[in-house]
Amino acid sequence: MKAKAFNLRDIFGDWWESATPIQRGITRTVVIATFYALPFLNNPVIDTPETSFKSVLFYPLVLFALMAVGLNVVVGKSGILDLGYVAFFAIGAYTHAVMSARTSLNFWEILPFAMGFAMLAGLILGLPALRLRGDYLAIITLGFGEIIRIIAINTEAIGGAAGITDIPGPTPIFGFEFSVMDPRPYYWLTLTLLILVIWGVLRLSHRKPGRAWEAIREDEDVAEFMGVATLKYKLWAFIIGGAVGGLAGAIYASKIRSIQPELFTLNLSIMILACVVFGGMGNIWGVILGAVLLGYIPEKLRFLSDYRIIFFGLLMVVMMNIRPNGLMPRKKREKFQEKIS
Amino acid sequence: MDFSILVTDFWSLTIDGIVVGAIVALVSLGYTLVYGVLRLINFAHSEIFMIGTMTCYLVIQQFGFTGYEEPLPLWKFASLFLLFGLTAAMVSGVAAVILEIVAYRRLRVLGASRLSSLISAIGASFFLVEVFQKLSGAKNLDFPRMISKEPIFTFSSAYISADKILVIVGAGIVFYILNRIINHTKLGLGIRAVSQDEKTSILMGVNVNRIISYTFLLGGALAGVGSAFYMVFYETTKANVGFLIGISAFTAAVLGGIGNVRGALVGSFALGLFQQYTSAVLGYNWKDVVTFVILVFVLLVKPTGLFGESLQKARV
Amino acid sequence: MLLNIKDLHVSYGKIKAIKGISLEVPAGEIVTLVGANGAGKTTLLKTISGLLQPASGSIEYEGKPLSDIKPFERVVEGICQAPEGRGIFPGMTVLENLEMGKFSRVAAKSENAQDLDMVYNLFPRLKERAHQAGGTLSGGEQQMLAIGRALMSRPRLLLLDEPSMGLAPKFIAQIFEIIQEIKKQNVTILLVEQNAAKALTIADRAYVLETGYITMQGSGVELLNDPKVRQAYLGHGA
Amino acid sequence: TGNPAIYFQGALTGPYQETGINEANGVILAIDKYNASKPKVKVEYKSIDTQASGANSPALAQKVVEDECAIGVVGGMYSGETLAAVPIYEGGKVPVVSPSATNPALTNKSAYFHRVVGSDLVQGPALAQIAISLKSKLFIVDDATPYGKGLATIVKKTAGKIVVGTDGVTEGTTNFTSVVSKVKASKATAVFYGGYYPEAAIFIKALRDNPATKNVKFIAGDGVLDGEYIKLAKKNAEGTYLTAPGQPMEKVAPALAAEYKKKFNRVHGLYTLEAYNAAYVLLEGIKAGKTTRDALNTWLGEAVVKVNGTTISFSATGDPDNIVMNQYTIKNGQMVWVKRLS
Amino acid sequence: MTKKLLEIQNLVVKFGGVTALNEVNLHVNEGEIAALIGPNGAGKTTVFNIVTGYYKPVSGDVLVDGNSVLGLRPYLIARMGLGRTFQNIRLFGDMTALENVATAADALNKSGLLSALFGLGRSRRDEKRSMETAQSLLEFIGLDHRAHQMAKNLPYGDQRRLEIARALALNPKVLLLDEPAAGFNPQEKVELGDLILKIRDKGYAVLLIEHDMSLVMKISDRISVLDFGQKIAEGTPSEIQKNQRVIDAYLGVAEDAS
Ligand SMILES: Nc1ncnc2c1ncn2[C@@H]1O[C@H](COP(=O)(O)OP(=O)(O)OP(=O)(O)O)[C@@H](O)[C@H]1O
Ligand SMILES: Nc1ncnc2c1ncn2[C@@H]1O[C@H](COP(=O)(O)OP(=O)(O)OP(=O)(O)O)[C@@H](O)[C@H]1O
Ligand SMILES: [Mg+2]
Ligand SMILES: [Mg+2]
Repeated sequence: MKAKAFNLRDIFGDWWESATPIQRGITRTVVIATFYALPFLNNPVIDTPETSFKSVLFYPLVLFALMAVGLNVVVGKSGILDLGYVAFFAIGAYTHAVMSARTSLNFWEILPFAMGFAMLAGLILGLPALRLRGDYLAIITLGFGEIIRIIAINTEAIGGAAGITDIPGPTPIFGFEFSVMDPRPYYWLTLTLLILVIWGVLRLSHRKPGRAWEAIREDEDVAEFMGVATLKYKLWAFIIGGAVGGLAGAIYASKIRSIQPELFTLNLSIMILACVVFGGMGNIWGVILGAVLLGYIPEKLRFLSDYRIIFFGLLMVVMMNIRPNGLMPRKKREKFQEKIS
Repeated sequence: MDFSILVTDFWSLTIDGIVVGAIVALVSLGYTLVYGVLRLINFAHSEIFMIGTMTCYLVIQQFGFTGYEEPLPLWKFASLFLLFGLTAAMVSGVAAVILEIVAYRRLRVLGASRLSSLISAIGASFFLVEVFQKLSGAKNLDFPRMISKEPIFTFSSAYISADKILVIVGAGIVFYILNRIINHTKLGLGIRAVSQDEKTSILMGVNVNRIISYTFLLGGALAGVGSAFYMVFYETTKANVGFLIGISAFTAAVLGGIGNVRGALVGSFALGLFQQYTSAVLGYNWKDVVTFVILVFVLLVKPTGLFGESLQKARV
Repeated sequence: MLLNIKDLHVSYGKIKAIKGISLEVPAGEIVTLVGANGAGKTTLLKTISGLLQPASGSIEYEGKPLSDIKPFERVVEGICQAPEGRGIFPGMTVLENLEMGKFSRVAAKSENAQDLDMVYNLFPRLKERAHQAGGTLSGGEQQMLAIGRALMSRPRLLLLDEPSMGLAPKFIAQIFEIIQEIKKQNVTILLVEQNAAKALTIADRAYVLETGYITMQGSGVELLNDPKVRQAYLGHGA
Repeated sequence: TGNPAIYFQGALTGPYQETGINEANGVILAIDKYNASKPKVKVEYKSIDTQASGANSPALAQKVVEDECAIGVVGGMYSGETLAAVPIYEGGKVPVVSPSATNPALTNKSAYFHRVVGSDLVQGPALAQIAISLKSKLFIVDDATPYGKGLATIVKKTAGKIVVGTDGVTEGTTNFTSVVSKVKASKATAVFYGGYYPEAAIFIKALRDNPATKNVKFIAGDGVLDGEYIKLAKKNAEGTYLTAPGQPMEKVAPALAAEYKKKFNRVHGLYTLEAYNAAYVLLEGIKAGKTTRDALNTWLGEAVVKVNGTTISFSATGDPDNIVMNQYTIKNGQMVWVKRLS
Repeated sequence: MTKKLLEIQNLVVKFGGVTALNEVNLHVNEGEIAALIGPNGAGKTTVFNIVTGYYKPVSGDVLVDGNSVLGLRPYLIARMGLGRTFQNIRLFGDMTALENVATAADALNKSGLLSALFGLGRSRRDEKRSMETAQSLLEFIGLDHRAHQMAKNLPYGDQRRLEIARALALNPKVLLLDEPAAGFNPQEKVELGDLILKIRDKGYAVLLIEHDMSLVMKISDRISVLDFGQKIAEGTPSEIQKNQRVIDAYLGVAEDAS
């Protein structure tokens, strides 16, 4: 029998495996309920001193988490470096902004379009992926992100550099009013969608698509020899990542009510990528942890004012050095069995 | 769209494109060298360049040469240029080596994913930009004019001035020296060996750490030299000066085939010229769009760039 | 004694691969190591060449503790390995790969040409393919390249990890002749082989490794005739 | 709870901190003077540092709204960050008086938004008018920011036929060689630059260094009107045609300018006076007993406040009734007020 | 007449100036173990790389069960019935043994990403099938106790066998094995021979590349010999052993196949 290291992850993992469905259900409910209750659990320990905590919960925290989970499908699962994720976010935001002004559709009706256009963009971006690999693909994605922004700046029909203002918020749903004033309904909405997306991604991860992505990440050639339609799954990764990005963008636009191209810079792509890697590429919980921390830390540090980003950058270097594979890396729990001969 | 400008101003655009390309190339080489050895996009390389520009600025300040407008006599300029150029090369080179030790080495030894190093690099980049933001008071720093920009002679539509000659000739000399170093010392072979198989390199007696340090030193020094040319040509810098030129340089490296020194050179000049032409015809803002479209097409035809090793599809 | 290993322990994290090995390699001899998969043979060679750090125990090379010599400097001291998995630089040509063998040596041009000739004589195939990328060679060709490259460094102690793997039968016979030839040039050889019959035949001294321990040792012929060895490693009586 | 507070919104750090700090100090000066006058209710100064980015401002504005003491905001400094924050202030019913956000899109946005300067709809035509009066062939360049591009669009519209070419660069660029080539090819005699001073300084140098464009007239808006522009462009800055909706503080309120210098040990900047005035208007309301957000806002709708030689009152859209536009130039390395345009 | 499950006709392959295969004809019959031998660099692995669609030949044709697969992408060819192993082990290192095999088993499932996401019955059935196939294959090759270990952490011999199981998960018409015995000691080679026979008895045809003559001679039904890209001989093991050309080019001395 191999010796087992003491680590929380295994302890929790073992417990989870041995837990009854009821115990699992209770745990799930408690955890999820805690997250929904966060806007009420504001206390000096978790409060952000210079910014509204409720507001921070929505942006960046939960929105970063949503985007990070989407980007993780591309970067973490299938191992494709995407430096232009902000493009999907922008497409989602602009779709909502433009369609709500030009059509009589409301936010909820526009959402599918926002995701759809972002998926289409994912498909287009994914096409060069059919031939390119590694960092060559990375620069294409980077370029894509920049192109979307430059096009937005130079297209007067969508507001040009000044962007679009007077974007309506979501119409009330299930008795929830979405006022600019109160970020909480937006937080709850995004959290709900995040849970749905997590559910979907986990489902995919545990089934054929998840294995296909992993195989592509491990060895694309061999995956193909083993019957994996690598091109199709790479495209799907872009499409799903795009859809989630588009979703996040639409919600963001509906909350901030006015968007400009300058909100969608390379920096945001990099930030989300950092969330993914910092948290632990490929592990959805790690990625969420990464997003929460990287969203939260700069806000918490706001009192440092000028020194905030200095400290933040330092923290990234130090943390990566301490935990090179991220805070909660993807790691299969191996089970050792004695051979019964 | 106005193509006539391509005819009327062809040579002026071309000369400027070569100058821009030369500066970009010096930065681009750093990306390619480091990529060659570590397969890592050294995201903080643009900050190494920025440190170079800051060094030039500080050196000049030390000498009290601030703000004058009268060009210096040639010998004085030449010795000053050598002074701040070499200092910048040194400081940038050393900064790059330190960066490698602080931000990448441990990750490499532990065999972490390349993306982890990328994030560490991004952190380092944030850190450096903000520190210099703080030090410079977030201002544009201004470099004195030391060399006349009056045209020495005209060539068709192009005005050739001393600073342009300096950049083109100076960069040419640097490229020649680099070529000697890469092709006629063991460093070049060592760099390639380490990039392909670190473990076996050790078995062949390659001091991997030293090769990597030298690579960073070389890449950093080249960026430092580039920063000196940049300062003479553009006469200004600021904490985030590296961002735009960094992206151009990285794009150029990829266009040429990242990891390949010749590729970075060709890619940079191609990019410099191409962007100059497209921004004249279509407008400055569209140049990046067109650049990326072209890049996509080049890569679709040659998936590893113009000079990239076609090893992406290794045999099974 | 060229190489003297005492009570060596090596592990991968928590997994102990070598659990106390003592072994001697006299200068100018061929010492063969046989053992089943996972016995720790490769681990031992990697520890000697410095890719792995011993957990405890000592290795002495020419009377000096090897731990004083950095891994990459061991080539200069004459230790060279043709590693398991061959370790070909895939993007370098055959010629460049061979030149890598001389990386740590400053040698005259004529000396280089001489060594190159020697390798090309042993493996004419490599000469034909001098400018082909190493990564596109066939398995056996890569094996030849790995051995040839190790010879380029003019080693005093040559570590060979399964040199016959992937080679055609006719060539296997040749490879063992080559190994004996190399020995004649005063090179000491530590040979790891699955092809135990041949490897023991040419061995001056041999060890059997099992799950991290040395279980048997003796001259090559002694082990070759040992019934247990015959049963377990020579495929007789199975 | 505690004393009512006036917030300043703008960049206190980052690339735009110079302008931001000069505005913030203007607000501080106004509040300190008010508090020193022994009023019934003292007012506290607070600030949020947006770094002039719309990505930061909503969450920070939210904090203002949640602060029960906050009864008014002076800000935001630039249009982008203000656009993003105004819906939130509107929701929280916090009256806002901006000293320097000039984007026309802000008008009519909210019943709580006011500004003390005229929008680009005033500045743009004024700039175009300068170009026209110079009988020039005009080449227009912008920097793709909401401010720069917005202003350039208006200039282009009003300048009409005299426009011989346009180009757009990006903020942060240093390479103007291709733009200069285009200017040269268009045979323009004047160039308008919509953007901020750092790039303008590099641009004007590039123009002056090229014999073909050496003598073109250089026209720009308030984004370029900054001491730093002169420092960076040096003698090339001489003769630049500049406009600003702001007043020259040293001319209009020399005493206050001196006081500023003494208090903060630095020279006031563009919009210091406007920030002071904006704060002053809010403080007048508080003095009049309007110590709730709503009361103060209603009061702003009707108020007519005289300060530093101008009279401030707001139209229904929140724009100032009394719009000033001034022309400046650079002479002997100094920023010089030329004339009042409106 | 026996069915030819894999047939290679007049195959010509060139790399730059080198002709790797020249007018080669080969076939694998239903239910047989065919072996492909030849000196190093003769072109054996190249045959595998061509039939699985990784490289394109200059001319010639490849038929799987009578259908040409030329120009098809590798994954389609794999699904049509060719499963292979690699000369240098190439497993999905960070996936468990079970997942390695299940990934290949997935290829035969029709259900795609959307049905996996929305949980249609078919996807659930397919998932079950993949897992069961993988599990039973691991049992078949004796690796069930390793099912939940990461592939990269398995001992060498187990890795080689896991590759075989993964290829079998494609339920191939022909199983292509590239030097499966490399690095094995004689004892292990014998066990491997038994395994391959067992695979044949399960109904899979096998095309085996191997340099170990004792193994090849013992288990093959038919042997083809390549030299310098050319087929120089074909026949039963005993015929091949006596063939002078084969002895000269490849065997050296006639081996005894005990
Ligand atoms: N990187 C590694 N991480 C963990 N364990 C390892 C690693 N490499 C080898 N091992 C383990 O160490 C032991 C010895 O392995 P080693 O490779 O030295 O065996 P070997 O005798 O060379 O076998 P083979 O004949 O397969 O080459 C084995 O149990 C193996 O599983
Ligand atoms: N991609 C390639 N580029 C260039 N040459 C190649 C390529 N692939 C194979 N070759 C050459 O084709 C010849 C046949 O190679 P192949 O791998 O098929 O040999 P093999 O019969 O499998 O040999 P071995 O028994 O050594 O594995 C070799 O000489 C090899 O160098
Ligand atoms: Mg071994
Ligand atoms: Mg082969």
